[in-house]
Amino acid sequence: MHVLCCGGTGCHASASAQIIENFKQILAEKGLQDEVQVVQTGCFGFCEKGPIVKIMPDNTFYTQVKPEDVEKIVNEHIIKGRKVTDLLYMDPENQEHVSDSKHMGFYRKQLRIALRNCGFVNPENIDECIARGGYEGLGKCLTEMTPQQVIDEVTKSGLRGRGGAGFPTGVKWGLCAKNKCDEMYVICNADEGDPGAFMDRSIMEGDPHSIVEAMAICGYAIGATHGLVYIRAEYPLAIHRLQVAIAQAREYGLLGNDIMGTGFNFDIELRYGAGAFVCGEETALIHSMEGKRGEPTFKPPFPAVAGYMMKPSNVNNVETFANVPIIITKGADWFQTIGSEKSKGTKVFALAGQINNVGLIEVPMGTTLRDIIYEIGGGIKGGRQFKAVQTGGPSGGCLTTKHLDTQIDYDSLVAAGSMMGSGGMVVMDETSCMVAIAKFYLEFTCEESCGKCSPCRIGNKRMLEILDKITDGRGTMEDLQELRNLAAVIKDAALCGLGQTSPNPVLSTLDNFWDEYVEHVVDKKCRAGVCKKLMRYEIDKDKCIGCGKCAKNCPAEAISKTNYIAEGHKLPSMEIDPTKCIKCGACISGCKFNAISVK
Amino acid sequence: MINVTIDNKHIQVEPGTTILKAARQAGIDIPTLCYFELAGMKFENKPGGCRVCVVEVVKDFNGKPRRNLAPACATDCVEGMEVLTHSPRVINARKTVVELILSDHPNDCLQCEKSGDCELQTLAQKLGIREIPFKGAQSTYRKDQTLSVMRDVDKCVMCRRCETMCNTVQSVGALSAINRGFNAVVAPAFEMNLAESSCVNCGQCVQVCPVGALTLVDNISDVMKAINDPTKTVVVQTAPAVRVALGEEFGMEPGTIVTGKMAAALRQLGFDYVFDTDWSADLTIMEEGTELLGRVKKFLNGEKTALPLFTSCCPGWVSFYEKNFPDLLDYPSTAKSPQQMFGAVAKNYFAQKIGVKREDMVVVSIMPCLAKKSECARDEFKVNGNPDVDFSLTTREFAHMIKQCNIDLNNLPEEDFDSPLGQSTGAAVIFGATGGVMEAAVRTAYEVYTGKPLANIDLEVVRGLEGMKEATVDFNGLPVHVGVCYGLANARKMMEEVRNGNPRGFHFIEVMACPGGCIGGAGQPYHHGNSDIIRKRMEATYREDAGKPIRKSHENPDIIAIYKEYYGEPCGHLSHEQLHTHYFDKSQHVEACGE
Amino acid sequence: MAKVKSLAELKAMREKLQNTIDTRERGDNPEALVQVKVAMATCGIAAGAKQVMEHMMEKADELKLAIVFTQTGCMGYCHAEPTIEVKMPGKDPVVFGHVDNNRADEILTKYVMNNEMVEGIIPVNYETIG
Amino acid sequence: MATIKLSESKINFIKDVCKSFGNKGGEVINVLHKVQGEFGYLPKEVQEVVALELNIPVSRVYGIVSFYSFFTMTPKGEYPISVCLGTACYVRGAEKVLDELKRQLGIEVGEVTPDGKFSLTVLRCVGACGLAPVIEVGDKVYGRMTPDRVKEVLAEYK
Repeated sequence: MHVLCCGGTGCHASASAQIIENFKQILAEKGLQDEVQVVQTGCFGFCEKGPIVKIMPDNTFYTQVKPEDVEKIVNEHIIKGRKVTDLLYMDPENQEHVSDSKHMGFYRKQLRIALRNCGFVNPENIDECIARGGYEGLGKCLTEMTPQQVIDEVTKSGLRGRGGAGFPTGVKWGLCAKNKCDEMYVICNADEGDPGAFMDRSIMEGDPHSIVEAMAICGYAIGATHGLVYIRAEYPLAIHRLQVAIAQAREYGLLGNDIMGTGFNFDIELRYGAGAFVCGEETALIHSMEGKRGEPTFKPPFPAVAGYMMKPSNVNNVETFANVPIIITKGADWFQTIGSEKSKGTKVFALAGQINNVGLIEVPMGTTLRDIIYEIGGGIKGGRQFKAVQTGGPSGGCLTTKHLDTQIDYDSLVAAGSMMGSGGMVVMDETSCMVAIAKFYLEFTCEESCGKCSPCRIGNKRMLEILDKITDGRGTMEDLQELRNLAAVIKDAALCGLGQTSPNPVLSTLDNFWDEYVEHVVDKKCRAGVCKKLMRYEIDKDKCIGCGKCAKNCPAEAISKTNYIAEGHKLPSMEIDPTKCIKCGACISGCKFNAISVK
Repeated sequence: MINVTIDNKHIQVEPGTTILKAARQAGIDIPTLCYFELAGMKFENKPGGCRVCVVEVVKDFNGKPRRNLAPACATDCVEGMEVLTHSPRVINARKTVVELILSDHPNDCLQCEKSGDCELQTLAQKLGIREIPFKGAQSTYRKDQTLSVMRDVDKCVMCRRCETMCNTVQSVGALSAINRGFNAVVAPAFEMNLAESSCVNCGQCVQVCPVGALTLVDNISDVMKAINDPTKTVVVQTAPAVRVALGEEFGMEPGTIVTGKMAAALRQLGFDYVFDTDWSADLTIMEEGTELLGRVKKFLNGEKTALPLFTSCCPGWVSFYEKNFPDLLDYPSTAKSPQQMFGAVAKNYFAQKIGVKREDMVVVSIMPCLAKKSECARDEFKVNGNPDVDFSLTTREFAHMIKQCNIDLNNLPEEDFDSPLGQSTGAAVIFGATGGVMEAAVRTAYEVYTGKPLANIDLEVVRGLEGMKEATVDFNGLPVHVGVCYGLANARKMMEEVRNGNPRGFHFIEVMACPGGCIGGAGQPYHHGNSDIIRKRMEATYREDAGKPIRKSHENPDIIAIYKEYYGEPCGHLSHEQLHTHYFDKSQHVEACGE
Repeated sequence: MAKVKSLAELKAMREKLQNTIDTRERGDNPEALVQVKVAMATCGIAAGAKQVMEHMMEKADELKLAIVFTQTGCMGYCHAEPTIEVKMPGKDPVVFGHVDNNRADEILTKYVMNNEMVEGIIPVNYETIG
Repeated sequence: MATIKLSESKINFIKDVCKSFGNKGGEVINVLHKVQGEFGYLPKEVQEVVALELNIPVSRVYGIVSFYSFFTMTPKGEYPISVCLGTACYVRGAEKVLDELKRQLGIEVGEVTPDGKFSLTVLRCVGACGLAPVIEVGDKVYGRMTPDRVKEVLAEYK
């Protein structure tokens, strides 16, 4: 028998160490130390109800366990085999205690559909993929469904594009299929460029066959025989695994001519991106594949009419494709049961930033931010205060505590001033300055703007300059006004999706963290201590013992001795010359006496 | 037809009409900046990049308002669409966009060559911009110039018109957008000097640039200095296309013919001899026509010869084939262009005749062209370093000179050109329009070859603004197959065809680099994309031709006289020496070197 | 490899493959065959998953343990890379995080050989559509 | 237009690559990937030969090279160092790591150390956000970087 005790940060803070200690002690007292092993585990992600204790092999899940409960668990559960009911997890819906953790709602917070094979199969072995039902969706399409039925099924499933704006996938396929001609293309957008998002990479690395299969399904549905994957050159492993998958599929006759004896031909080629975020926009992506600068063009014409080589083309992103085979095999009706009213299925998020369980998660649409951050993500690192969560990368916005109970789907995120984007989710705590975060994203957009349209090329640069002024302590209230006007115009008048969404990080922080902007402008203060020009390093004369380590660490020779010797100290204390200080923080990290602080 | 409502005006438009064009139909002028069209010449630049023409679509195809503002130039009308072109939201966006563009612009309007002709300036004025609320970094690039084109890309607004011209229309490929974001700009590869690139100095980038980023190299002061130098005899020649466009600079209707006023103005400016390039155009026909007949006869005799013969009057075109078709250098006519023939005649025959030393004569040309500035500087057109043509001015520079010298062109009495290099025929006049050289050559070649008068001298099939034309002319039983094109991309297609064995069997092909021929030249008054202006200049050209008493080059009495007196016969020994040239391989080569 | 000729053939193949994989998992000697999956996506490899896998294979040989090692994609626990999943015959798989060579040895000697739990288990907290 | 001078082996390599892509202008990005993969960077002469072989203007090749951040015209150091400045890395202090690298190497972003050993670039997200902040030295990824670890990482290559 095993006792698993959560050692995650949250539980650790609430005495899990003491609980383990108690278990060990009491089990030893009862002479059970050889039969029952106590282990500390990683975070269960259920910190809200921590500390957690799980008894194996019967999967009993105790929540909010206190050190003094240990004796009862040992006596009742371990010795007598009776579960301690009042410590069991209580289902909030029916107010019943759940004893087997497999039946807990908590475990259904995450549902892996797009990631269904990631971490299960060997991505370089097509047999394992077939053993898990790979290519059965394609087989079903080719033998039991007409192309129109495939389009209808995908449309009915309610699947929407996972790359950003959430256009209904089936409708997109249908639009392309209408322009039937000899040469059509299925394009997989694998140019995952959102900083902080890596789900597409993970899918390609973990389950490349699902992409190959889905592209062939799409080809069958719209009448295309050519598939192209536009993939970032920065993803060598994903490229390798896709190449292996394509070669294996060809060998098995699942790509190439006369697939599964049905007369359907389809093959896939890879095209490499070259480091331009804007190429995630489909028209820019197509231009890049054609060997041009990746500049977007105005839509219409849509790629469905005039895409790659001016031929009808259908562009979907990796995660969208990953959902397709399972929709075919399990049916649109099944898929529809998952998710929220207007957004069906699940979404993969790359959970990153100041959160304990950084990782790749997949949740049904409609899951709240709170569930993701506190139940799956294990809460904020170091027990600090949650401040904001950024979704949608440079096109998205920063949401705050008041949005924690928002059910995430395409529409609710847009309503909250952010967007789904490709699924980056970066959690921030009080050490992040929201003005600096807005600036960070704008720097990104400025660097990645293609330069074609004036609002994005010049407008974003001007916004960045205003933000520079503000973080340097030179901002005025008029600047904030100008920032809002510029943001509105860029949103309204820019050419492509990148430009139109680029002001979102600024607008959302202006909306949700107005006070912080005003503090920077009026009080010349950065509460997070991030904006260097607004900071002042000071040495507490009475704490300083005059060891001089800070002066040694200081690269700017800004620290010198004073004449003041504090009571009980032998050496004179140090002081910082604010005119020389470059605010690098080297002095603080070296001070063992907590004598230096940032004001 | 589909129904749309723009600013509450209901109109019906053809499917595929953009909001911009529909609005213009309804009498609503939506401002544009990057958008540029030469209707009828298949040139359209609509990157949808400047965002000046944005409008609010309050009702889209789905009955709902469109989320973002739509670029009028690139958005097609759909049934039932409702559009506002001046709602507060539109005006604010449009003004902000122009303010943003101005915030990255030097704003040195008073000194800018483009002042008064600048589309950005006009726009700022129209929108009533009084201050630029954004202060920030401005892009700076080094200035660069060829002998014809000046680049000051600090002023570039990234409309991409020049890039489209240089690549799509001319297939020269000297210019491309480079870098990205705020640093994006149009430039030659590696930001090298334009002069070292594949640029052929056609200058069409200058003709379409909405601002002062691309301008011409101004030679006015050089010419003024020569005029005011008492030791110099200054001879001027004016190209055929100048007389049908110059008037525009003085408020006259496009297509007004100002030949007589132009001659008078030149005299007032102080030129010692006012001659006409039309005269040397007649001479060109004599040389080129003879060369053509020579090659055709050789061909008919089964001898090896280079057919088709390409015209070589257009220096942009000459530069283009030297850089791109080094294997076909035998095909173009060796006859010099009219400008250079004039220069050669002036500094040899005429200088001798009036007893002026070559070094003391300055030949100035007034041209519709920027490439002529580079042509006259070519080494092979110099004798001991002294060029046959010293300075080439454009129509625009000429207009500036007239204004500078307080000459009232509108009220100037008409005067004639001087003799002996002043008299010309209708065949020379039409050199200015696409197909003109061909028509003029046919008028002469036909009669010389057949010995019979040409029944109908108006060769209508090669006239008009079509980019590529072909026709067969019956030379008394010999079908002569001719082709005419303008725009170097069209010329490239023709050259590639010839390289592939000339399957259409052309004997003679006329090539002009600029849209519509010289009348659409880069040195002409800015047409701002109004191809009607070019059409009117063309009509004026043919009007002038029709009104001439003599319309065939070989009937020009001064031409007949000079052969009798000086050159002997076309393509004779002396004319080969003075009136013909040769071409050089100027293509790029790879050379292997050590590691 | 002969090409798959029909959907029926694909389905037959799936069954056959499932059986072989199952047998591989159960083995002839269910007490002895263990399956170890190593998460080898970019994150995992960057955190050292490859070396850990190589080390574990050597160690397993040394200990004469019959273990099937396979690489797999991202399990999602980026915070705990490198991660491996150990599936003992007849038991639910267990995921271990932050596996370095020492912990790999510990997992083999304690969990695999003696069914003793090792610190640092990552609780699996998702459902997967199979 | 000037004559392009390049070593014969390089010319032949470029010609072979272009040929393998059918000398098609539309393949220029693929060609540039291969060529940069071989030479480490794309100097002017190389772009000129690519343009000639693919029969496209060199201005277009340069327009592409200067557009995409993956392409570079400056040679890299023996050990090119890239610091990820993606969001996840940024909020976990990547800038401090970058500052420390700059300080220890004595170069700015985009530069190469005088001995040609290291070059420093920044990039946006290598997709290893779980290990943030991340740096790459050559192909090797170093996760969970701190300014303190910079010295130790650099020492591996000295």
